[in-house]
Amino acid sequence: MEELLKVEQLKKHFVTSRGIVQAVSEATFSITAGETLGLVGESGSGKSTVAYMVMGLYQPTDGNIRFKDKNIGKYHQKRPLELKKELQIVFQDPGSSLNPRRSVGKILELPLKIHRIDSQFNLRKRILDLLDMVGLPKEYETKYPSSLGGGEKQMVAIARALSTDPSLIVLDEPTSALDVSIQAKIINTLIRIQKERNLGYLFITHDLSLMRNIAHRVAIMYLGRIVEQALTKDFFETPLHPYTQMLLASIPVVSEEEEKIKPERITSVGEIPSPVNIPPGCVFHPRCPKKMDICSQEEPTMVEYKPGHFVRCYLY
Amino acid sequence: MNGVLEETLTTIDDKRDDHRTRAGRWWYQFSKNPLSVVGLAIVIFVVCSAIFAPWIAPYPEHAGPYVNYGEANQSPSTNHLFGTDVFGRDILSRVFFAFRSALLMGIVVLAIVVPIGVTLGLIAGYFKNTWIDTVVMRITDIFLSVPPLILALAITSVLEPNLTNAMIAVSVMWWPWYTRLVYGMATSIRNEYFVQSAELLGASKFHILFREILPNCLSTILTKMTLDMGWVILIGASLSFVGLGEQPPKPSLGTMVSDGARYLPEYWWMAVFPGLAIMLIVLGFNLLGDGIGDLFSMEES
Amino acid sequence: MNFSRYLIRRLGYSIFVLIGLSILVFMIARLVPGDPARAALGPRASEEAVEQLRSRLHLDQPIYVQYFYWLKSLFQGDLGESLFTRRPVIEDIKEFLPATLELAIFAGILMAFFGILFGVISARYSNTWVDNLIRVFAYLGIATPAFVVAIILLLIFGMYFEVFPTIGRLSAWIDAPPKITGLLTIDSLLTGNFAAFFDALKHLLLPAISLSLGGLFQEARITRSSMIENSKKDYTYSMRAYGVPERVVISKYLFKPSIIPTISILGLDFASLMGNAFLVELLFNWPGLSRYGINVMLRKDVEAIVAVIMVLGVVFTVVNIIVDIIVAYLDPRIRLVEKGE
Amino acid sequence: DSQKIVRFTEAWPTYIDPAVAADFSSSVSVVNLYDTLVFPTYEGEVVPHLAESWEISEDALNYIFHLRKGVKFHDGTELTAQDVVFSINRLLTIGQGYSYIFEPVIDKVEALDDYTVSFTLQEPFGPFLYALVRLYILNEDLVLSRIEDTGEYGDLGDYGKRWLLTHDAGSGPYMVEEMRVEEYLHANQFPDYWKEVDPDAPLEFRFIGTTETATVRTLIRRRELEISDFRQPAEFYQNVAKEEGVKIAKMFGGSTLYCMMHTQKPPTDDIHFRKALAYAVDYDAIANQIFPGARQSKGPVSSILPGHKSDIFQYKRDLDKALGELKQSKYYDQLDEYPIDLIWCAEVPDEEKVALLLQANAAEIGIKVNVVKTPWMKIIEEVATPDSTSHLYLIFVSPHYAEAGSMIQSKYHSSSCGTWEQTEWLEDAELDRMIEQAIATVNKEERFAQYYAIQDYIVDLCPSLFLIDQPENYAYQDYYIDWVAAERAEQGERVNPVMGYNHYMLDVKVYPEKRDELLKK
Amino acid sequence: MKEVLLDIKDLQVHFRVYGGFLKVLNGTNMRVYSGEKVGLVGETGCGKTTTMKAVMRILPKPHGITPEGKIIFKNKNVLSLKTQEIERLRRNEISMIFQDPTAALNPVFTIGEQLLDVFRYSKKNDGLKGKTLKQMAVDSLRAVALPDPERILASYPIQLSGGMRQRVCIALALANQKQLLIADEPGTSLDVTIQDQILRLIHRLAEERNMAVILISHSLGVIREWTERVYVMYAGSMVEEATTPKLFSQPLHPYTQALMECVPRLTGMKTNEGIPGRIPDYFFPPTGCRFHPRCPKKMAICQEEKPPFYQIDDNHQVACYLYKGES
Ligand SMILES: Nc1ncnc2c1ncn2[C@@H]1O[C@H](COP(=O)(O)OP(=O)(O)OP(=O)(O)O)[C@@H](O)[C@H]1O
Ligand SMILES: Nc1ncnc2c1ncn2[C@@H]1O[C@H](COP(=O)(O)OP(=O)(O)OP(=O)(O)O)[C@@H](O)[C@H]1O
Ligand SMILES: [Mg+2]
Ligand SMILES: [Mg+2]
Repeated sequence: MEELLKVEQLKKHFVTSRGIVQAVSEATFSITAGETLGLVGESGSGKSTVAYMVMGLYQPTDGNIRFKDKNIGKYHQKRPLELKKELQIVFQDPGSSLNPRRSVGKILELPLKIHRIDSQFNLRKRILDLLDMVGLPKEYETKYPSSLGGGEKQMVAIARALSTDPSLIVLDEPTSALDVSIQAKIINTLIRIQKERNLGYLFITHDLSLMRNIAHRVAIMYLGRIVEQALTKDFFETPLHPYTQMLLASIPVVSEEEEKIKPERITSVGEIPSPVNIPPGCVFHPRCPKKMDICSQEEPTMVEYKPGHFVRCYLY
Repeated sequence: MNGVLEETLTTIDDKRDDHRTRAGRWWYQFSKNPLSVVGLAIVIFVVCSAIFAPWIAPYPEHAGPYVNYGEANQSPSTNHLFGTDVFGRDILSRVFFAFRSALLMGIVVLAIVVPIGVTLGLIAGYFKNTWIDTVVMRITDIFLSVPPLILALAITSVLEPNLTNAMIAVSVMWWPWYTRLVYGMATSIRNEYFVQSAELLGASKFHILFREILPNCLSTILTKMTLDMGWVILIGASLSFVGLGEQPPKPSLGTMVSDGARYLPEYWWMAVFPGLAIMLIVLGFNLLGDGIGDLFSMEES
Repeated sequence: MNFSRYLIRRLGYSIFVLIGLSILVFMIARLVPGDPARAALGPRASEEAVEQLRSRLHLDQPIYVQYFYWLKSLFQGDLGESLFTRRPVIEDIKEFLPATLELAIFAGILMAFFGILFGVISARYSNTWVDNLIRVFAYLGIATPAFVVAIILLLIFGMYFEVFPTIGRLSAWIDAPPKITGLLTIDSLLTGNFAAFFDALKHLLLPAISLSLGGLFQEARITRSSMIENSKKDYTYSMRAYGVPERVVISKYLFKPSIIPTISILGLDFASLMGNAFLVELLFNWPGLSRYGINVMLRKDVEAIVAVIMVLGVVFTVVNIIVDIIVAYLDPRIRLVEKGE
Repeated sequence: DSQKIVRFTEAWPTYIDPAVAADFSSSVSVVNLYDTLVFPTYEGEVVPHLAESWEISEDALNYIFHLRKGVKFHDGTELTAQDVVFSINRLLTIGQGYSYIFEPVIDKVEALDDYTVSFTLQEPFGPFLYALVRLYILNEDLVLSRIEDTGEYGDLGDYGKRWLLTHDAGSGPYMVEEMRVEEYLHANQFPDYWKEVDPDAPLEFRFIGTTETATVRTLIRRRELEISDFRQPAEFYQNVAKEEGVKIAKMFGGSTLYCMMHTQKPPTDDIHFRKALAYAVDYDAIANQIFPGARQSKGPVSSILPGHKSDIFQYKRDLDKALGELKQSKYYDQLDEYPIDLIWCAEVPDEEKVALLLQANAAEIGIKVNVVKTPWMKIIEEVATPDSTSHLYLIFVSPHYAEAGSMIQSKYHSSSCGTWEQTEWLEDAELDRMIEQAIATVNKEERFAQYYAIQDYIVDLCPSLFLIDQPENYAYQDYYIDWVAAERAEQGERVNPVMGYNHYMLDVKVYPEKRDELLKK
Repeated sequence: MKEVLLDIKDLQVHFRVYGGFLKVLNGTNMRVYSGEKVGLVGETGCGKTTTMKAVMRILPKPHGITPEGKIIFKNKNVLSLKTQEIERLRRNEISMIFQDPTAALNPVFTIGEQLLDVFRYSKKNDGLKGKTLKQMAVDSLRAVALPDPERILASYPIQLSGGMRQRVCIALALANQKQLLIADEPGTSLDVTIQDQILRLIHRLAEERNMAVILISHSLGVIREWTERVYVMYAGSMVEEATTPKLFSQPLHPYTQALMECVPRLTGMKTNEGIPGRIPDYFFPPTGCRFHPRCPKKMAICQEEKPPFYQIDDNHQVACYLYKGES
């Protein structure tokens, strides 16, 4: 399959007055067309930073980002227009992803105009098509964001992302601000569109149960590092990293079957440390129930536990 | 800027879907607060009396170089509601005409200041943490480091004292307030996701500044403009109070107050009525501005 | 500690602003049409004399060189000579500044104290007649220019009832206290001269009220709205919910965060107060820097104008620093969080 | 603290250094702080003062004065001839204030001994004795001890200017107690004054630096002011006269209101144009309505001055004549292209009324006048060159010493061009010659005859509109002060024509008990 | 028979806004027995917090009004208590953990000042003074597993992480021996691992003190794991009530069922279309059953009248006309 995005040894440090924030220290992954890579992690673990680097909102401190075999690791303003067309993003907060002073029609029109997708006369039809694609009635064209609900806003944001006919969409927690009843619909739409258009998704979330339902592969981030990466099925069957296990164990679930999947109770302790003061050695060792001496001394490297299943832990 | 206007108009136009009800709701909410309605009434009154001064002033010729010492120093009466001044001129008529230069001052100053201040604020806010931000905002801070009235006085005094220069001086002092206001909004709006998506879609800087960010500042700007009409007029009156504004014999409220103050307490009406007139204008725009501000903040929530 | 770093940054920033202001003011001074040397010497002076003075004043040099010479003499305390009083401007400033400071400080205290007081009362009894009364007064107070207030006060209390003096800082028959700080109220207290103290206070009252009224009500409004806003915040409810008595919730947990915005705009209100002093000192014949300022402005006495503005710029900067320090002291969010985070 | 105080108001700035003082408020102060060789009387004569007697040489070029002995300066040292020499030298060196009177005439001044001083003139100067009332004697030692090194007078540093701004070095009846710039001048009676002083004369005076009408009004009502300034609008006097015990004194002190016309700038360079204006003005309205109690000027010289020509031609309002003159003017067809500016002094509010009246009068014959309010300092600045000078200025002028020559010279001699006293820019060689000759004439009758001729000549030239002789109106506390000048004015007698001398404090008496009486009511 | 601690009866809460009222609570009923852990679940904006604020009597004045209903706490109607009584109640009987720990802590006072005040006024009658109070504050922070309590007492809220703030809030809420703890979505704004810690902590403390707990959440998973009995709320009223296992095994109300369907499962591979529409506008709420516009099984009657609770069995009741016959 065609490899869309390839990210290697990505690193991003922010210089602030508090010190250097090591937001992302090591991220390596790839996404092929039609595939969803789920990026999971606690708040502050650097998920959004990765997404923003892919989009060009941040310039990587180090590492490579290749899109369709071209190096794109630069600031978005320096990226060619065609590239912007290929890559789209849906943000976390539906409330702020739409300009409250522009109607839905205008919002959807903007990308079409910038990328000259269609002639003036067809614009409106395109807009209606887009609305239809995300399941919104055509009256919405003239509505303003303030009269939409959170889910509907997010649908418009998705429609906007789709408008340029991209091949990869970054979804940064698109549903975490919404209720489950609304989330379901969005997830479904996303899956449907992916199938129709063979899109690649970089799907960011902190909700593992959701991941189970949408991602083909899962990558777990902790404190700026990807600590485990695997096919979804493998991942939930045999979570390897102690952190992954802790995460899974903490998830509240609604049924007995799920309860069974959860690893035997590893109680979660401690909080994720500040990315300014990264612990030495394995960054997880202060919270790790299985830590060994070496863990606090040297950082483990990624190992391939079995084909396609990578983990960063001395246990393996 | 034409584009922005068009944008705004179409924005309003697009909202026509429920135009009647919306306008109705606005009026309903606005009129909920009687003070806002009073403000609107005052503003309408002042504007009308300025426009129609030649027709409604009982003695329009008194607004010019007119003297009639026989009628001088008359206390308020039915002939002269506000009395007459030491030249025998009808104070009420002069107040009506003075509204003209007062409003003119407010309008001209805002017309100069708002585009400049807003544009600079947008640019500095959008380019936050770059040298552009630093340069613009530091200059703004310098202008804000002395009370505006004082610098305006100084500038007018070293130039010729007249209405034009007063307007220039006040404008020089006033734009930073808009820059700072818009800067604050722009810095937060530019972090909103909708601005970032426009960027990622490849929209031009112009589009982002004036079509994405600016429309979101408009309601605040409009509110401030309404309030500022009052404040600019007040500053103008202060300048003419010390003789640095509109020059006699053209009537101006500040000059009328300071001239009248010489004849206290006997001829109190000469200072008090023009003084109250200034208060009325400022009050009107204040009430109206607050009403509009409330309206917008209610619309947004 | 963080706080001292905050302070250092704040001070450094003020110095920057003052230097910027000096450039601005210098440029304004250069706006004056005509040749300053010729203006100083008068029409009958010879061309050589003018030329000489011009080179003594560095007027024959490029403008930025002039600026640096000017800045240098500024640092040496040489502010030039006033055409109006024919004295070194620095002398004039020393003479007039204390009167203005005394008036401004007194008015500032009135403004802050009563502003907060009215605001709290208004919020506490919001939507009752007390609140409505205060709000109506607030609108009127804010909208009435200080000079109109001054005239009305003069008319009523100075001329009609004759209960307050209307001119100067001290009655002629009262011995002025020796000059220590230059502020008559303080000097007279320090020397135990109570007659002078009360007399000075009486003189202060009307001009100070005229100056403070606008700002006072502005403060009241801000206090009111921030109290009402904060009273909707979870943290006031939480304190109630944990059984802290209403009285304490309001006077402590609601009051402190609510006056932070009030105090932070004190600086601004103080600015307009200082601006208005230019008009009010004239009306009350207050022998202060602002009246001097107007006089030199009306006479285009450039050196003096420049000096007055610079001095007021410094005063104003100091006030802003004080305000910022108080705010930072009250509000840990400012003190502890670094800028740009 | 004594209650025997006289307080009066006047406009600031005030310079009490005799080498700088020249305007009204400065003169008022200086006359009380310093002594002069001779003293001006109310009748317009001069009498011995510091000089007990003098001799004039035949050729009128040498004057010898014999000084009074035992006169003390305020610091207790004795006043000697050397101080006189110092004072005139200092005045001439500094070149400000009244120096212009002496500068062209004095050749040298010497102390012959401690009590004899000799003045040698360059050329005969008729009114020299009258001029001497402007030579105030300073204490040389004191001044020299107060010199600041940085100044423009070489070895003499600042020549004591800075110190003398707020201190005195005189021997006059009053000495500076405290001077607060822009606020007040407070002076106490000098206990060792050489002349006998009436026990009711004020022990102190305070000159308050404001003309703010409301303030002055209040101070009078509260009996905290004995004498007002004379710059108040007519309404003020009407109102304040209603207070119990307050009276208005009208003193014709020589102050004359001119509307000066620029004779080098079109269209006022045209004599017919000027005359048209002169015939258009409604003099009666100015004299009766704007300045009640004033009278229309008779020619260029105040009618109170010795040497004034009483039967001189007066322009009267006559619109036909005005139009007739205007038609003869070369600008008649193009009046619209020549709008003219009329400047009035921002510090004198009543001038605005005159300005507006002139504007209206001019409009009646089709001349468009712009009225411009300008602060005094700015007027001084703009009249310095003919180009920056506007067409018309409304300005009050007073004589510097009590003779028509003073006014003629300072107003119309070409040397005064560029000062506020002559914005006409009348650089007329013939007139200059006539004035110089008249001034040099020692014989009084002859001199006056020449003055008359000059006055006719000027009226004919019509460089200014001679509007009114203005009485200085003072509100004063008649009930508890006796003020010689005011009483004379009331009786219709002359007041002192030398500016400032009506405020000679020894000619005032105060009765504090009566003041208390008034306050109790 | 368990003792009834709190009984909310037909509670209505309206908010006065421009032009009328937001009729948020629409006859809410709820009962809590002493020592019991009750869950309250519902979507955002359905009125969970509002109900609890009404119980604490801290609805915003003067906008929030309670035109109808009773809140009986230990046989006293909270709504009609005098100020002093309600303050005593808050001090000694009921406590609440606020939804957003950041908003619930006053940003301009140190944790110590706030905690000490709570102790000072709640222990006033015991005559305790400075040192002891301080010690109690330190202890209370230890009790919520906060390391280095001394330092935390001297810190301002912004100096703490989200998890620490949440713990401080718990310490504040549990400053005194309370009988009922209302925990409004504790830890929801935090990460799952931290949320898990917080919920465990609350659970432990409740057990130790034998407190009744009302646990509010919009996450069905949390409710299932930490409560014994559940109320499901929709748009201002309860639609279903059951013991926890019962509700999860056999949800009856169409809303509960739909909600349950929407939850993504760890077992995966089950997706559905969600519930169409969204929470109604409280300004013009739907008549009858407020869920009817979104309900797949709505009937004519649903639009007309609000359904009462139908008792399905001992510990299961549901407000839906579908079950009219079964009670
Ligand atoms: N522009 C920036 N400047 C400084 N630090 C930053 C910046 N952006 C992010 N960080 C820091 O980098 C770290 C990672 O942030 P990021 O937003 O990528 O986390 P996240 O995994 O997306 O978290 P969340 O789930 O809360 O969205 C955080 O500690 C954050 O404070
Ligand atoms: N003070 C108020 N004024 C007006 N409306 C309010 C007020 N407080 C709450 N509401 C409205 O009441 C409704 C219910 O709010 P509430 O906070 O009780 O919901 P919730 O169930 O707690 O939601 P969440 O899960 O988001 O906390 C919301 O629609 C809200 O807009
Ligand atoms: Mg993120
Ligand atoms: Mg809630």
